[in-house]
Amino acid sequence: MKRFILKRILSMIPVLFIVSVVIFSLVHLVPGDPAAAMLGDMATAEDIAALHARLGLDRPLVQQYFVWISNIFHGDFGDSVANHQTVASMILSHLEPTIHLTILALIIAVLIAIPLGMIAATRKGSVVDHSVTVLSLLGISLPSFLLGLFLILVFAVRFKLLPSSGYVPMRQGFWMHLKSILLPAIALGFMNAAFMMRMTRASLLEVLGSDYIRMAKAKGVREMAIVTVHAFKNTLVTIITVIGQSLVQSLSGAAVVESLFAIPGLGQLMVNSIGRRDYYVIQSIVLLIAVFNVIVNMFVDILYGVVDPRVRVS
Amino acid sequence: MSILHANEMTVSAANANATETLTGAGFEELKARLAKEQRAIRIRRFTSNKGAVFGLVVVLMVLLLAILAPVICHYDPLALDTVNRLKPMSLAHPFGTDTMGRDVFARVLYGARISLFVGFTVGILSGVLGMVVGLYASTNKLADNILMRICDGLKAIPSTLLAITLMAVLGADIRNVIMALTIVSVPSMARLARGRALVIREQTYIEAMRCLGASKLRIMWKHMAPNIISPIIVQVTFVFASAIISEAALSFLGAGVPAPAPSWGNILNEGKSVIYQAWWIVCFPGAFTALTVLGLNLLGDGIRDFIDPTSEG
Amino acid sequence: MEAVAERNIIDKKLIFPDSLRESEEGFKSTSAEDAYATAPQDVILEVKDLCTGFHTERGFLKAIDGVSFSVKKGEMLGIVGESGCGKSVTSQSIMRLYDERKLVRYTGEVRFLGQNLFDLSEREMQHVRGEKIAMVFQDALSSLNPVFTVGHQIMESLRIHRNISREEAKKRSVEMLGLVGIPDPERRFYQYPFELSGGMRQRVMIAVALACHPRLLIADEPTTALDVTIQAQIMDLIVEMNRKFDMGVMLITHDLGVVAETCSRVIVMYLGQIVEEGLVTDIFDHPQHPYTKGLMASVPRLDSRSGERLHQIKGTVPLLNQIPEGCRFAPRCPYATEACRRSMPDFISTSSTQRARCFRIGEL
Amino acid sequence: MKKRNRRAAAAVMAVAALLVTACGGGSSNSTTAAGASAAADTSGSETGSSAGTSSAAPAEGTKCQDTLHIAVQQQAPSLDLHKNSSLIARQMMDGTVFEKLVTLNSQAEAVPELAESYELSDDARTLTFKLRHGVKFHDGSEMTADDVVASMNRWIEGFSTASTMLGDARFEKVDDDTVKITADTSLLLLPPMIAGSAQPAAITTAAACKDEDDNGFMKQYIGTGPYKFTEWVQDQYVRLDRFDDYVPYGNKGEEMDGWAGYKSAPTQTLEYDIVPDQATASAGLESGQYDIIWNVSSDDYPRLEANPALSVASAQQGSVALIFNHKQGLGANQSFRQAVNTALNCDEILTAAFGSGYELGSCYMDSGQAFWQTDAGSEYYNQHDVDKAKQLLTDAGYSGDTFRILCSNLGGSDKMAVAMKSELEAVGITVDLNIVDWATLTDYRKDPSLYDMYITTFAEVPVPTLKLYYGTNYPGWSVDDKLQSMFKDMTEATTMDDAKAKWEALQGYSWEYLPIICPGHYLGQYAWKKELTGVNMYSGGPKFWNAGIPLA
Repeated sequence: MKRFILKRILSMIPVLFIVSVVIFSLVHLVPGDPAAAMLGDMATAEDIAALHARLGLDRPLVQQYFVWISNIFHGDFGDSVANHQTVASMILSHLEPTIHLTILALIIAVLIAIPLGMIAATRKGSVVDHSVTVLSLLGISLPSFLLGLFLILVFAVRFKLLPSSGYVPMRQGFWMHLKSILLPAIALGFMNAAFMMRMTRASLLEVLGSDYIRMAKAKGVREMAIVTVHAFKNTLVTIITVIGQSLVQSLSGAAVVESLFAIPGLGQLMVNSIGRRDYYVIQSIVLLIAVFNVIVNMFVDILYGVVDPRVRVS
Repeated sequence: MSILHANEMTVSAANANATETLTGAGFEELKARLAKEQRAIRIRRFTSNKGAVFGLVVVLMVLLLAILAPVICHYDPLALDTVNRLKPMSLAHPFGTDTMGRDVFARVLYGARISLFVGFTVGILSGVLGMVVGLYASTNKLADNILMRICDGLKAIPSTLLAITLMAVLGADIRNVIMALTIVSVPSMARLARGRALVIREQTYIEAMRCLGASKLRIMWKHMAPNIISPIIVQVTFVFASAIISEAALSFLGAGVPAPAPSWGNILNEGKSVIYQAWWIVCFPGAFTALTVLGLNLLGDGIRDFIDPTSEG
Repeated sequence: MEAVAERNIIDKKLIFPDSLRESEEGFKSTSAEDAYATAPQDVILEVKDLCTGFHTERGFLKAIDGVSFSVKKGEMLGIVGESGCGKSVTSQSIMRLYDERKLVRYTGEVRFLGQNLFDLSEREMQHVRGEKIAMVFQDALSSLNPVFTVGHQIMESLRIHRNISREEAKKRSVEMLGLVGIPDPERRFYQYPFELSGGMRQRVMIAVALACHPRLLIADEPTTALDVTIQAQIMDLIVEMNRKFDMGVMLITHDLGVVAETCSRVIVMYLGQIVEEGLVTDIFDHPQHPYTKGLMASVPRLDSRSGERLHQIKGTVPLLNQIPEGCRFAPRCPYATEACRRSMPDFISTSSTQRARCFRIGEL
Repeated sequence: MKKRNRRAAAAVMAVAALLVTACGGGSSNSTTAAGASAAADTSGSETGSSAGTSSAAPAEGTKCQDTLHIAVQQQAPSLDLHKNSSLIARQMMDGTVFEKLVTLNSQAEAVPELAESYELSDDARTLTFKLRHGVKFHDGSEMTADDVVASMNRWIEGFSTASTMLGDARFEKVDDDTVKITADTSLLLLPPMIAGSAQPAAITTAAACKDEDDNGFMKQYIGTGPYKFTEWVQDQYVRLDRFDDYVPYGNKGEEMDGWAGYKSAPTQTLEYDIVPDQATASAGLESGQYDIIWNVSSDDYPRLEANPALSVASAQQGSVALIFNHKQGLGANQSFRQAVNTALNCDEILTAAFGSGYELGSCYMDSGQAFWQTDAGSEYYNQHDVDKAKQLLTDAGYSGDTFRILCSNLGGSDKMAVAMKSELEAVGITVDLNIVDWATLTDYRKDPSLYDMYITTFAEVPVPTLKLYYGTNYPGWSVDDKLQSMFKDMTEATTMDDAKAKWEALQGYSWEYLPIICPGHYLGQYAWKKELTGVNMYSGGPKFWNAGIPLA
């Protein structure tokens, strides 16, 4: 196991290298000048030139790349074009909301999707099954901003139960914090739930048709235990893949929900940075997401081994 | 079939007292009957699956609406009429008008062309590419490491930036939106396919095929692919839906089709800012997207049953 | 002319194939006579007119139609017939394993120790399955849950039906593994099914089934997936268990050799019906029903000359939705007459222990 | 300095206020500031507007709700008013945290604020300010002439219009409470520029001027205003708290005249929450989470107006400018420009983007600047005469090549472009739209080969000299001797009436030469809880110096 983790961590190096080259060239291919975006139109030529020199934009591209990479190794992710903040501090300040939102959204999605998916599979063809299918298809095709707006209108404006937007950090009280990210988490979670529901149902149906389920029934195992123990552990492989995938997707998908609910998360930071051509911030966020992806997928593969002994051996 | 047939003829001639074997004609007739029956079963299996039929009808209807748009609706989707902007549903405008007074019904119909085109192409492209990457990744270790790490990297790139840069380098075109959305959707599809393929590879019938000396390629495509089709179809419909919505976001950026041209996504966009006054602008494209996704999904399930008779799915 | 020629071929080969008579050196099982002598009197399983119909795309089809037989305590009953004749459906109907909500409808009675299993609720049936009636299947690799250890799957049976502690269950499970002849049961306890050999897995499945010492074991082709030597060991194991736990065994197989060696009574099924029933000696020495004769004749013989064509029963088993009128074997039966094609023959007993369903029994 | 640019690459865009990560559950962008634009490119100051100041401030000493939650749509790149011209930064800081030597009254005249008085020399070449005494800075220090000189000179260096106008002239200290500036050009219009330009001349301590971060922005925001800067959490909120030993001017209890007057600051804390999505903001207002919301879209305005618990207000925000590329391509041909101008229907264009939140008007200066109003050249305004346009096209020898319009996807510019496209196609001009995001627009409009016209918006300006597009090197390049000389005469004027006359001539000729087409002016619309009183709606958005929600 240790060797496996080490191998994966090492394999992260080439990924980050590829991603850093790709994102660096992507960002510098996109026209639009950070200084102009920052200083506005009335800025004098000297100010713009000074800012470019400061950001090192006047040097040839390749040199800029290596300066950036070497700085990262020294822990300096560069400075944001916006107000006097380093990229690292900006990302850290925006990290908490996104992580909390993503985790809560995942929990909601799992709590909705897995049980419903299992019920739909066990009662295949029944009314429950059809309604779950339709519900999950609606979830997939409903844009998250529509769902978000609907939630705001009902829970914030109509019943005034939850704040309509804004983010309350954890340190200002857990319940206030939870209330502030509940609605966005539902909006974000629903889309993932829809997808998870369908995947759970499909894989559970396949497992329920296998011989060891018939053997379990012949052993006198109760209906409920057959589904929740025997069948479920075999569908875990697919479910883990889907959870891993929605975790990554919601991290980047959170941006829409964040701007709708005014949550200062990584998604918003990314959007504003693209608008401001804040090169270093964009590049660092993308690297962070890449690292996050590799780690999540590593855990998914490890969990494969834990759940399915045959995979562990190979 | 023919070899067996020929052999049969010679044997029965030589061995008069062999038990009665099917004569040539009888055999032919049986083969035809069985093939016809098998086809009948499959069709009956498809038509008996009400969902699949409903899906087929819905998808065909939407396709027809898109193609026959000029016939059905005489409004020009681009004609401005700011005098009666944001008018609710009426006989003149079955779906009301949008912020610029254009007829939403016409825009939804014409918009279907772009949205369906983008949705289908991105869905199918990422489905096929995802399966290819997933299968190769599951079969040999080296490919697995390289491909999966590239996927992890690709997934980090925001598709906005990707679309914009493709636009910058290759010019504004719907193809760029499709390329950007496909590149972003392939990684998750590949990971799903790989997950399934790893499980399938352990099955005994795959080992059996290996014993029969089947080439790796044959095993992959003839035996592993049909068995991982089921989750792929679910994911394709998912990618189809998100492609329609994301296409709008990108074309709003000018990355895809320029603004005046309608697509379900950018009608949704325009409707979003006037959602309190003119909810219908958001409603109809949303409903059409949901309906198409529902139809496509049920059709997908039907097709999967058609291809893979064992699946209970 | 054709039919007559074909018939005397069967007569010539009628004498009982010697090879089956003496037991091969590996077998220690009792011969047919011993089994008969010790046949117990009390009946544990009584099946009367069992019909199992499936709702399929081609409409409601009866897989087995009016099957009646019984299994006595300690008796080994063999059920033989071509694949597709309803052997497995019978066994799984007894255990009510099919989904009764939408897939299947049962008629008739299955009395186990006097209790009609069809009257039981699903919950009560769960107490019967695994504890009183156990079942083993053909391929242990697919019948054992791949993600649970072997030990866990045995313990589960014990913990469902016996409220004993985990340690006790573990001890019993290791014991059971030893009992079914698995070397080093302590270590094997923690292994997964895919880590064991074919024979070993089959023994584990038997251990799982017999964990609670059931009164009846239904073995649905337990040895088909194994090679001959392992097959013999497994059959020895089953016979040993049968005698040790005084357990009734319903052995479902298409291998006449295995039946001859181990069973005391035999039932021959064809197209969802029992066509002949009798002691193993009756069936092998003087089969009555043409189908049974055909089956016996198609067993390859050690002393047959090389190059000689094997005997075949002509035609194929018709599909369930194309069952012919009258006797179901008529289209393939060399002795079929007009009467056979018109009406279904009843059972005619040719002795106290043997009967068959055919109009022309006396004449053949 | 220019990083290698991608001129060769085709049209391109990124997103400014909009988010669009498409992978996974991505969805459409979140905000289209359909209402007033808050584009970074808003220059010029604000002068009086018809709305004037609204309801009277809560009586002295009444207990008010201690925090006002204000939902704004965008975040300023920086709050250093000397170095960036974003409207949102001004709306938060100008007059609230920073005060200026002079500020605007309701007639858009420069009246003293931190200065005791100011006088212009006869030849209008020297401007002298006498400073008030005992004015306290937020860091407790007292305002001195050195602080003023440092601040004003930092302002000039950071503000291109001022630095071009004043050349090397800088402020200098005369004695402890007087400063003056002498230039070789007329300083007649300098006071209104100080009072209301897009980069207001905020007064801060000399030390603060020096203490800049690596990007050249002030690290601390130390002003003399009634509120002091407390905290700015990126992408979340900006919090200002009452400055207890603020030294007010003007007379207590009297209503403010424009921005000038007594500031009682009844509310303890002003919290500007950043809420990117406009629909969420109005929902937040209705659910009571926010007390005031910005950028109400004109379509949403009637609904909020009808809500009994809310009150709404609108004020001049800025004007639209369709700027031709005079250097090369179709835009260089004057009769082609006139043909385009003749074809356009200003009502349709402005409705497309702002719904009902706009005002027509041929004068480049909006109705808020009564003094500068003129209808010179109005016969060319809003003709939408198809035949005359076609005639002008043949005069211009138009042979059908595409007229390329560049615009951003912000503030409804793309909607205006779509409206123009159909109008121009009606007269036979083939039009190609190129929608880019804000950062790309500012980059692309610098290259004359890429477009024939681009669309942008300008905030209100107190004086016409602040109209950027008259500059020869401002993108659009209106290089025309007659135009330049008329503009120069105006800036040289020594009396207001003389400047007005020159401006009328310039406005008349502008409608012929068409440096830009100004279809009209758009309104900024706001909504807040009914209980809130004392909001100063003089210009450029609400100010809360005297505002508060009295607690029952």
